[in-house]
Amino acid sequence: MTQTPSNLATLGLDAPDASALSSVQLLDVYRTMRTIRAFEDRLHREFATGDIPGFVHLYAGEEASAAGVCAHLESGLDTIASNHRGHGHMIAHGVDVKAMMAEIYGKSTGLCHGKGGSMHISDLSKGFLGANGIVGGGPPLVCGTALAHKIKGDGGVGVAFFGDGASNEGAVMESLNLASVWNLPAVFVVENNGYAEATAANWSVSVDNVSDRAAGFGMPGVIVDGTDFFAVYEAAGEAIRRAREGGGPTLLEVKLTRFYGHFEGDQQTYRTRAELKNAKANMDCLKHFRRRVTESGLLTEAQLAEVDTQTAQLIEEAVTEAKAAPVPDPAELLTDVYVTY
Amino acid sequence: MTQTPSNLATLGLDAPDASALSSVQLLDVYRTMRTIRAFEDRLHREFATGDIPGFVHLYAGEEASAAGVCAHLESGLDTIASNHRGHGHMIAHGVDVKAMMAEIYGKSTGLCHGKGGSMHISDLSKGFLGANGIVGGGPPLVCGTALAHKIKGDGGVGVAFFGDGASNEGAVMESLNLASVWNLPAVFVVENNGYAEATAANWSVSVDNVSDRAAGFGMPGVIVDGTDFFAVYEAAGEAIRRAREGGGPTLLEVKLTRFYGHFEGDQQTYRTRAELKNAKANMDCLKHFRRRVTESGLLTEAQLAEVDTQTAQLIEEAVTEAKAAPVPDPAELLTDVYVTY
Amino acid sequence: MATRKISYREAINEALVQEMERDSNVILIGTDIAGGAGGEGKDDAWGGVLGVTKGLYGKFPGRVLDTPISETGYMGAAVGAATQGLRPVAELMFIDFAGVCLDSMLNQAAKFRYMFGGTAVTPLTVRAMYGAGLRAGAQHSQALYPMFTHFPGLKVVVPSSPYEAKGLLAQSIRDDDPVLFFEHKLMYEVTGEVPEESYTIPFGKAHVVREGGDVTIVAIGRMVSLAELAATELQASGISVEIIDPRTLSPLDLDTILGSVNKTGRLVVVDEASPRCNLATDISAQVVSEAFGDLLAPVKMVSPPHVPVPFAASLEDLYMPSTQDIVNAVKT
Amino acid sequence: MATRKISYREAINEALVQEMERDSNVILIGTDIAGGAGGEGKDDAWGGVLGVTKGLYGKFPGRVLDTPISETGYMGAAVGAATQGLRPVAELMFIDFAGVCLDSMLNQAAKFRYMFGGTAVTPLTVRAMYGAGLRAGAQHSQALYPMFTHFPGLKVVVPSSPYEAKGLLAQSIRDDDPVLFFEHKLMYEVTGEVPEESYTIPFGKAHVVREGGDVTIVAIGRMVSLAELAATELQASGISVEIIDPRTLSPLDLDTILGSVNKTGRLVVVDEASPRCNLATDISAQVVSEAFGDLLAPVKMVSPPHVPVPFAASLEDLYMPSTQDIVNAVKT
Ligand SMILES: Cc1ncc(C[n+]2csc(CCOP(=O)(O)OP(=O)(O)O)c2C)c(N)n1
Ligand SMILES: Cc1ncc(C[n+]2csc(CCOP(=O)(O)OP(=O)(O)O)c2C)c(N)n1
Ligand SMILES: [Mg+2]
Ligand SMILES: [Mg+2]
Repeated sequence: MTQTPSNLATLGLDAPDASALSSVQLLDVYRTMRTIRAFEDRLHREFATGDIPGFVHLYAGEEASAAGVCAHLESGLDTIASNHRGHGHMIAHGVDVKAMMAEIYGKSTGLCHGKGGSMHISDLSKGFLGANGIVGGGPPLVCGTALAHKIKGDGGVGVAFFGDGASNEGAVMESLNLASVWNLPAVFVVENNGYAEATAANWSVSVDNVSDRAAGFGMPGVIVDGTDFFAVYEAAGEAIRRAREGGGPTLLEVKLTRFYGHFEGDQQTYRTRAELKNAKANMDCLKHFRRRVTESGLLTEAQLAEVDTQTAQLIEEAVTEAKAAPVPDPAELLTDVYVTY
Repeated sequence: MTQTPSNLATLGLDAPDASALSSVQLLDVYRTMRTIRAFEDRLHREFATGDIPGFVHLYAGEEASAAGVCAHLESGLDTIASNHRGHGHMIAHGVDVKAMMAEIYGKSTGLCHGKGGSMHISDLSKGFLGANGIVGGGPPLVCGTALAHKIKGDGGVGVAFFGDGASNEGAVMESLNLASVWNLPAVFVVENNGYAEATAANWSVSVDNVSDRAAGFGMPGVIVDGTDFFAVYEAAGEAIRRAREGGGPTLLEVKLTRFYGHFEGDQQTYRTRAELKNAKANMDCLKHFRRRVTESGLLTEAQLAEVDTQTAQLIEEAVTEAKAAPVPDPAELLTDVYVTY
Repeated sequence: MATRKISYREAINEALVQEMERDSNVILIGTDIAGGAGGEGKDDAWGGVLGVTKGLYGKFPGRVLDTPISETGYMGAAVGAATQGLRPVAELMFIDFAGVCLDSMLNQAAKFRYMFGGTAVTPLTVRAMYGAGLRAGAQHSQALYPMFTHFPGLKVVVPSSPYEAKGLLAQSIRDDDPVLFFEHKLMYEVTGEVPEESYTIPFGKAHVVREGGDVTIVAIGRMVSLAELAATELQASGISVEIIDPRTLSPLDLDTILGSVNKTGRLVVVDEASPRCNLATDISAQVVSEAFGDLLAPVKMVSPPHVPVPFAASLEDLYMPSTQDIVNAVKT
Repeated sequence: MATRKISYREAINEALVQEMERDSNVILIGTDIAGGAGGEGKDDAWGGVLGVTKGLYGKFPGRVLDTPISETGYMGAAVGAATQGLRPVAELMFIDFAGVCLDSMLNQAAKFRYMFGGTAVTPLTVRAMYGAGLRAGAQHSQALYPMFTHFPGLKVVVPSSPYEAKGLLAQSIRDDDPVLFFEHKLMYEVTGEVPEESYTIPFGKAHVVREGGDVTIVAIGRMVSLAELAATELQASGISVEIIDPRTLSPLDLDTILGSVNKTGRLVVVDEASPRCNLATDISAQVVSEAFGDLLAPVKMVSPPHVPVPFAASLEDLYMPSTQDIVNAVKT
């Protein structure tokens, strides 16, 4: 899986100062974001062919959030709970892209042997607790993984990714209070893409910013521009360092936009064409990153283009192999319900 | 039931200016608070004899909150959802004291025919949705009654009473957001008596005041001294008027103390003797009220003493009648599960 | 004269329209049952995640309420509103989400009338999608109606066709008790004859879908259509099947089932819910304790295995009870 | 040689102590399981609402965690911690409160292993009080274990004595799957012989409490003691009763029950849970479909009526299954 983006933390990215990132590191960041984009763009096309079963929620447009946060996490030590829109979080955390694709196709070679699907992809070996089909399901789980980090004293941090809509779930708000009361090494990343299904955050969230609620739970609330990898990288680095050092939880609000519908099939009539057009034209974190690193001369167009090619090839292989892979053995219907029964 | 405190709103108390209260009105306020105190003190003694079944949570010490809030509510129009510590809310809202006592004894003459008990006393004819054995159960219900007031345009307001401990339930926090998003005529009264069972609010609530959370839900958060009826009366009056006029919900935090244990039988070892002694000596809303109205010459000791006598007699009758009342007919076991089945 | 054919989805939408026209106290509450709140684009952009409530937002201004994603809050609100004379129809998008808001049904709506000594009336209808087959995975494919049937104070309705859906939903809304109304997510496209005028189907009255003399098959919701296919197949091999659709699980029309078993002497119960403590066991046990003497053979239960619902289509198809499973249960 | 007698409460407390001493990964989470957090008075002021966890806070610093009243948060946290190698024992004070935190059990803990293709291990134990008789009213007196038995992925344990409580709790904590452990609130004062040393009782192995030849009584939890009284009474009138305590409802030891019915030909199931879709119907139906030929008489089910639990002592006593109800079920 050499072309799979390696988990960025293994590159030792724990300095919140983005300007300290080397070109090697930046190239890896780019590979991560590009891989997510290519993965999602391809799924969008494949879903239209009817080959992909179930509900699929794409992360395209939100890449800088996953990349900027996961850059500070160590695979196998830190823990992550994701939501229904989890492909990007997994890829940024170094989960096997081909095994993810196979899972989405419901094949035996998938990370969950095809028994989970897009909404339940997980890789516990890497501390990735899985996508979650229950909105607000992740934050309570992260209170538990963070508690485990604290009790074991392993220096790990628990990170929960959830959306603006999820921020109105009692599960999320109870978790913020609990994490604060227990002073847990946790970071709550609310990816505010402006919508929960067809409902706008400016209607469903009774305050200007989700992060404005942090004060009510005795923790810092931070807002960051999710179209700017570097901004996310620094803000997340700071929150994660605080958590690691015993400083307690942070509510980090990443403002971003999603390029595709809530799930595949959504016509997005609740958004205007202009809004969508503007999002893709002016809120594309990949474009922003590309411009920044080339203009500053840190990376060349040629280097980036090579990554584009490699990434495209990886996704092509992932889809081809997923389609060719066998479906789960019928016996799998009855296995792995219990450890013993 | 002439001696039962009439619902104060019938006296036309809607001006938040407490100085406008006539002596007749003040005497009725006193009767309300005294009735609650006498009711709870007597239950404390009766429980010790073993005559009273189940869990009983006493409101003694918190009277000014119920009296100050309910003074602005109209029986049969406005709606109230209470919690497990609900006796005071009921009495202040004009619920029949003798029928309450009978219910607590599990008798057929009780408000719920003995099928509810202390934790489930209700009087829907008066808009009182009942005590609730589920912490945080009330606020969502009040979002519904307030929604009904709004849709019917009847000018009614929904009031939820809950505690500091309940404020950490997702049900309560979701309700605050929902009430704000729907702009409901609702008032959320959090009675912060410093403890949830044996756990101190300064530990379980991750911020200085529960009302500090109001900002995160786009509503005013107000703190008031629950040992001062007049302060509660004015603050509640303001919040209820705002709600009535379509101004939306308020989170009103009433700081007070409870004189007895969490429930009868609780030894309160989590509190120091000094703390309890101080509470009864210096945080008694009845003493404060009595001093204020006599010193200001609004009421005489004689008038108050007469109410004390009448109240004592009412409670004496209530207990005597409750003890003498018949238990529910065995047939009641199977009735009133459904309207039709 | 044949009545017109419409889909299960349209039948439910029509029942909502007619009840809202009939009674201004009927309101709808749910996440994105309209859609578009706060957005710059269209209002009523969704009409529900699968379009069941499409168009109602415009038809009934102020009576179709979208919500934040706060099931505990809005389901509780629906209960509270119901105690005040409104007749809320709350949508719980997937019944699986009962996990985040069960209290409103379990400890509030279901118990008010009894706890309050008969003084409460809570005319609440909860609509929810249930069932496997949409490749939606373990958290979006459960049946869960056995759990609600277990709770005293609730009524449980599972329509098996567009006709049943319209009439039973109208009755659910007019009913004065809290009702859980289960819609199978695979049936929205199923069409059938449905009268245009408003009508109700009473609770507690089973429907004899097909008469027969050799064996009684009790089937629930979507399983009724599978039982009909099985019956046709069995007819070919000379086995005459009687099919009973209970329509409502609570109350349950045991008499009709007992009457049929008295005639056939054989019982097969087909239930899509997980096998432990489900309706197959509930109905089988009640029949055995009431009519042991009528039974000529062991009661058979056709249910999925005791496992979560798998995602992969190949496994999910194996998971769901099939026509063949029913045929086998009857034959063996 | 007789072992010492201790109470059901002490047996549970002892199992917790011994498991926490044995394995440092065992932690306790619950509301006021210690008590006194933040207060000026004593720590460990409560040790649980009924004193079951008394003393553990002092014995195991940092491993007994009180919580805000946030069941969704802390039950979910217990699930998350379990996936990371800890063995949390979470207390849900009353099982009725599952209404506010069911998702953690229904959609998370129960499904991880299957959804994640066998890669997850979630050794969680949830302790909860269940049952009627304490005059606690409709929201604090339910059984609800049928609902958890219905969910694939969970194990359900209901101890019927101090001995069973200690051994089954130890096994629950050592078990690698999520377990719901039900403690009957009327039994905490019940005493019985309990070995001092640590021991476990395996899941899925029923206990034949009493041997007999005429009728098989399967009883659950507190109902076992009532069945024993009934058996003694029936013995007097010459009826020999075999009593089986399943101990665990999921997994269920059906073989032992079938073996007994094969011998007696008669089955009575006594279940304190509400009657629809409960264990009485579940066990009865399974026996009938597996051993119809062995039955000489209709299966009898002894359960409360389909109503919420009433508050008044007089009504609650009528509500609960009684020894007399069991005797009558056997005799008629
Ligand atoms: C408890 C629960 N309620 C509702 C849903 C249906 N649902 C799935 S995703 C979603 C919107 C989530 O919005 P947000 O949290 O903003 O995340 P986004 O989809 O925007 O990334 C909803 C309502 C669910 N899966 N679980
Ligand atoms: C959902 C739920 N969790 C826990 C309990 C147990 N319980 C009953 S009262 C109580 C404390 C409530 O504290 P607070 O809200 O401050 O009210 P107070 O008793 O102080 O008036 C608890 C934990 C419950 N009844 N319901
Ligand atoms: Mg969103
Ligand atoms: Mg309190």
